[in-house]
Amino acid sequence: MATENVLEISKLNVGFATERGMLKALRDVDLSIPVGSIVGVVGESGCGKSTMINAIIGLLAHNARVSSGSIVFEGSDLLQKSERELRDIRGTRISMVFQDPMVSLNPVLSIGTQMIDIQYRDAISKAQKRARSIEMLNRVGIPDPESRLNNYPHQFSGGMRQRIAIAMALQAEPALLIADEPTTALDATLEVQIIHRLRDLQHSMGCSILFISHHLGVIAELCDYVVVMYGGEVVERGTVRDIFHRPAHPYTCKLLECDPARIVETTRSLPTIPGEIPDLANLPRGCIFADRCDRKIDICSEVAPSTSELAGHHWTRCHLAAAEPTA
Amino acid sequence: MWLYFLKRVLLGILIVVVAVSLLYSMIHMVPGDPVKTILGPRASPELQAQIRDKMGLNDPLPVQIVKFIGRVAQGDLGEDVFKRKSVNTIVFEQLPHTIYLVLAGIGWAMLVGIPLGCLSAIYRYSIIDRIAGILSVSCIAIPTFVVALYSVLLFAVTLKWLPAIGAGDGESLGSYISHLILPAFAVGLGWVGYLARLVRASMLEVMGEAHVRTARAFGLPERTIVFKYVLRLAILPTITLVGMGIGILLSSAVFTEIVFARPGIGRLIYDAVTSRNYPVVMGSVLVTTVLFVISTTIADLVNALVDPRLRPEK
Amino acid sequence: MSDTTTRLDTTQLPGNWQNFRRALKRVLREPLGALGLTLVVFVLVSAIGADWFSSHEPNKIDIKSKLQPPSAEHILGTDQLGRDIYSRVLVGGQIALKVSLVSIGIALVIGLSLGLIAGFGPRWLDNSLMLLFDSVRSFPTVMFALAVVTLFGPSLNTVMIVVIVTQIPIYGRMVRSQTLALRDAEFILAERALGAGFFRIIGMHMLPNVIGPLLILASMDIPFVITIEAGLSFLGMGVRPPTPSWGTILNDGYSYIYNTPWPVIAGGIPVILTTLGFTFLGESLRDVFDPKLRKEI
Amino acid sequence: MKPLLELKDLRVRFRSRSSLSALINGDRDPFVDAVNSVSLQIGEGETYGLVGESGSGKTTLARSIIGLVKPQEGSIRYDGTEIIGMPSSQMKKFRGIVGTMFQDPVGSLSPRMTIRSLLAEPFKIHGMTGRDLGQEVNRLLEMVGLNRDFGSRHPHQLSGGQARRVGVARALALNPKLIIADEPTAGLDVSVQGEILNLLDKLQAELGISILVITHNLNVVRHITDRMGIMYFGRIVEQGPTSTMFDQPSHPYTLALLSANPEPDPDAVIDRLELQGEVPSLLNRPPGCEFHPRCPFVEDNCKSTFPEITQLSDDHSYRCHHPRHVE
Repeated sequence: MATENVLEISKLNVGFATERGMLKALRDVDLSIPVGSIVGVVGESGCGKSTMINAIIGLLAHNARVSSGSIVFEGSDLLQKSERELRDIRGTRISMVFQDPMVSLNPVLSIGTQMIDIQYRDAISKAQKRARSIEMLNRVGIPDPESRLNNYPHQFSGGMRQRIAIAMALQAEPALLIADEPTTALDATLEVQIIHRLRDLQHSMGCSILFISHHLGVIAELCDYVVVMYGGEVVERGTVRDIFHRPAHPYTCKLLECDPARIVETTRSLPTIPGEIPDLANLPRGCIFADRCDRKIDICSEVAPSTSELAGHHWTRCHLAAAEPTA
Repeated sequence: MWLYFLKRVLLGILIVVVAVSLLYSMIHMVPGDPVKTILGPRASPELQAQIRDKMGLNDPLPVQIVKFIGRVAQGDLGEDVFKRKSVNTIVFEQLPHTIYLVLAGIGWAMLVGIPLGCLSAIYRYSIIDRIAGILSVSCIAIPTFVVALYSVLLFAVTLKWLPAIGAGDGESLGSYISHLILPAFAVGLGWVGYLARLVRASMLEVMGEAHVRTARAFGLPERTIVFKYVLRLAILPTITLVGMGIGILLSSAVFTEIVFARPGIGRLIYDAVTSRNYPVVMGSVLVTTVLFVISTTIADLVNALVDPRLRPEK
Repeated sequence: MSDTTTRLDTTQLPGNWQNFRRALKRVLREPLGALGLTLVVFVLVSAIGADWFSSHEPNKIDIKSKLQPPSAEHILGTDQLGRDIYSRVLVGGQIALKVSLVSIGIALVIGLSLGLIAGFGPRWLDNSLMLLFDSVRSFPTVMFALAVVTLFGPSLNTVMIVVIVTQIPIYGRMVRSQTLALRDAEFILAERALGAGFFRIIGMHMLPNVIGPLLILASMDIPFVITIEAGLSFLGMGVRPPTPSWGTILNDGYSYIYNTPWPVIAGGIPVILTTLGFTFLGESLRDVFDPKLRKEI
Repeated sequence: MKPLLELKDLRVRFRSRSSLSALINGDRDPFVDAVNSVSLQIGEGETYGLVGESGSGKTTLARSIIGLVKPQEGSIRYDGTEIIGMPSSQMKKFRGIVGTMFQDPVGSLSPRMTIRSLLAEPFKIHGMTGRDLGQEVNRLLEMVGLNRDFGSRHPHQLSGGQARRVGVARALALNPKLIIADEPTAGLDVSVQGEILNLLDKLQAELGISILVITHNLNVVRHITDRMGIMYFGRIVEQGPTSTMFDQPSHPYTLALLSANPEPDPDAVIDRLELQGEVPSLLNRPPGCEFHPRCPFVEDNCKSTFPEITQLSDDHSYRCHHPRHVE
């Protein structure tokens, strides 16, 4: 392991105390983000993407319990840090871009106020902070940034707001940017604009990005590494080529198969994954995907598989892979 | 911006006009002769004729309403037919006492209620929140006149700390203020509860919104988040409620002024009702209605100043 | 977990028996809700059974035993005419509840219809109804009541008319805003696209979603109306003597406040308990049904 | 092929500001055109895909067909009968023979009704209470592959995919000949998306219905539609057979949309036509061709002259001065 990781999650377990008992939202999650890389997370609703992000930035809901594991960021475990220490990391070393640009900015404060407020730690004059904000807006492609700084969020379009959110997130030159479905709410032509802008900025600033999306095309185009999640587990992770060209976990294979964009010949009968995610408060004994898996063997519904490494940087959590490793 | 202001003020004026017309039409809904209703059955026929003529009751109703509104717009509320005194003089003599009472009441309610609500929201579901919740709901539940009666009983009759009756000797400010304390306490108490509950509820609502998560994700200090990012939004419904509150406190003032035998517009109306002095009743109801409309209008305008989303684009 | 979209959550509102029982359970789990419910049941029972529970004829004058403190004979003492305050309080409660339930009921029906008309009708009708509502609301309630009393004379009916007139705009406005929010909801469009007519949409799809919040609002108005009745009676503008009302008991007591505190205390406590009960119950009902206040996962 | 539905020069206008503020601002035309001179035909048994980004007018167009929105001019003919200006009793009947599906799978079901009563609604509305409703409802549940137990549930107790199935069942209850589906796969995971599309396809094959699909998802359109139209700013800028449109697009906007669709393959080389800026507001209609401010191939005449429809072949037409297929 030569590469240095900016973030490394290992054996993370998070549950939610609910009326129906403990809801095991994340189980033994492993993930690493090499310095300067873009890691994509894919998975369908209920796979635990949001919980994982919240665990990283320390903003889990009140009824969440982290039972074990570690989240090592730049050499120290975030789970061991106090609320104060975490706050010092948020917005400086780790920042975030959220899904819905229409609601993620404060509606009654001007863009300028919000951009200057988040620089509260820096001992520079307000004029300097303002200048820095203008420069940042310029870099994300907001025309006429100087005067638009006085505008309020509702005066911008959705695409513009997402650019502003990116500008705010990158202003402090963080080591890690977490982007939670940043383009889902946008139209296709804007999505392309934002993704390109994000990649250019990442190149010039040299930060790492954790990019969450359910859009396989975007993941393939933007990311270096991909993490596939299902029902609160990381079922497979590897380089983007591993995942798209040599998927090992049956779920990954199915997910790729289902994407109509990957089906070259036009067909009227699209593949599906029958069944549903099991109840996370009442987990099955064996593999989490066993119910819906068409390559299930006897052991699958008895024993939960452990993670096995297939090749460098390519892991999967499946009995099949452990039995017959593919090179 | 100015267009919104203009629209809102015009709406306020329109509301007053409709309200006055409704009030005026009510006289005609009474079965029988309105003059007899106003003066009572024992008034002399000459007086009746005189009043009918003076009030223009011989015109058709819409004409009467237009004439009446015209007079009111010029600031003429009519004449007290018994005392032969202008209603304006009578009402505006009493009005300041009520306004001081209402402002003192809503003032202390805001000073206590808003921080209490913030505290509840910040420490939600804690013991502080629970106690504050019980206190505020209890404050809301106890009617003003019962508060007034009990505070007379406790502070004036039993403990003899504060004066119970009147508005002071009219000479010293200190005496006026000491006479204001109990009435203001009585009218404001329920509003402590209202404001605390509303501030808590709207703060909790705003705290659940996505942009607060953004602020947290940028590591802003909790103080900045609560007082700048949350309160600025959560205060908007409170401003509206305070605007309404001033009008509702005018109602409560009636009870308070009677229990404490204070001068004021509430007492004036009460006395006018018991002596069936209709012009004075009409004049005072009208003035209080206008006050109500003015306070809600101001609240809306303040809201527009605080909330950029309400400002129309250029 | 967090990517659920916020949509109007009306499914949590009371509507069927199952939901009702679940709601009742949740109300009872909160100490204040349980207290509120107990008080409300207590007040309702004592008002309904006032005739059985009372120990004396409420209007029977007995000057010899006037202004007595509480005793075994007179649980809450007697007033200046020697009438038994306990019996008068019971009958007064009956009147207070009757006034509030009847007038709120009537105001609800009218407010609901006007609100639906405003929300569904043409723009000009909506605008004029709103203007009317705003105008009526701009009368301070008690001032308006006094003006009505001068015209119609003090009576229980006058109190009810005042309550009805002043409450209609509040319910009407709420129904209207709910209706406007629902009018463009996709499920309403879907019903229209199926060919459903105006009345079917209003009756089957709008009403069930509007009525829940409205009933909660109305239940929180009961203490307010009780206060208005007691207040006007206190001013001598409501219930005519000798009929007992909490307001008149307080007024009588106030005249003798320097002689004895008991009538004021005895007349005030039922008002406080009733309003507390209804307010606690209403608050906890709203907490149970208001999804905005229950954000934890 | 005989057209089942035929739209001709359809125009839908909305009031953009109240008459009072229009008067104050001296605005003589306080209306905007949400749909502008749209003509299209859908044949019997055909699937037509209407593609466009948010605000392009596609949803308004769909709603105007069933009379939820009143068109300003033009004609809508169903089976030869004019729909616009139909008396309301006939409109009610027409709504019975056109099945409609709305975007939000759960939100388009009346929240307080059970699934059973929701499915009985179409029969009750059209006075068909004579037949055995219970049996009809069971038939519908079976048709869309839902267990009978679902009948007693409420909409919020269903997953998106299940609720969508109920929507399909409701749309098909009265044996329609035409189905209008607005974003039938919005908000659904890829694995479920296929199920719904396959269901629609199966039913179409069995019942011979025509389908109008409104979507922004090009991948879906490619597989399930016979013909498609691209909408921009209230107009159809290009329409034709789906395969032709994907292979030889004429309009620059079609080209941009197609290339803005990221491929789920990390090694894909995409010759991308990236658009600048965003869709202008309907309040500021650009002169000439509405697409010219964003068009990479803009020339002088685009800014002044509005392009008329050019018929490339029998069923392929576009609105552009400088179409791309020529190169």
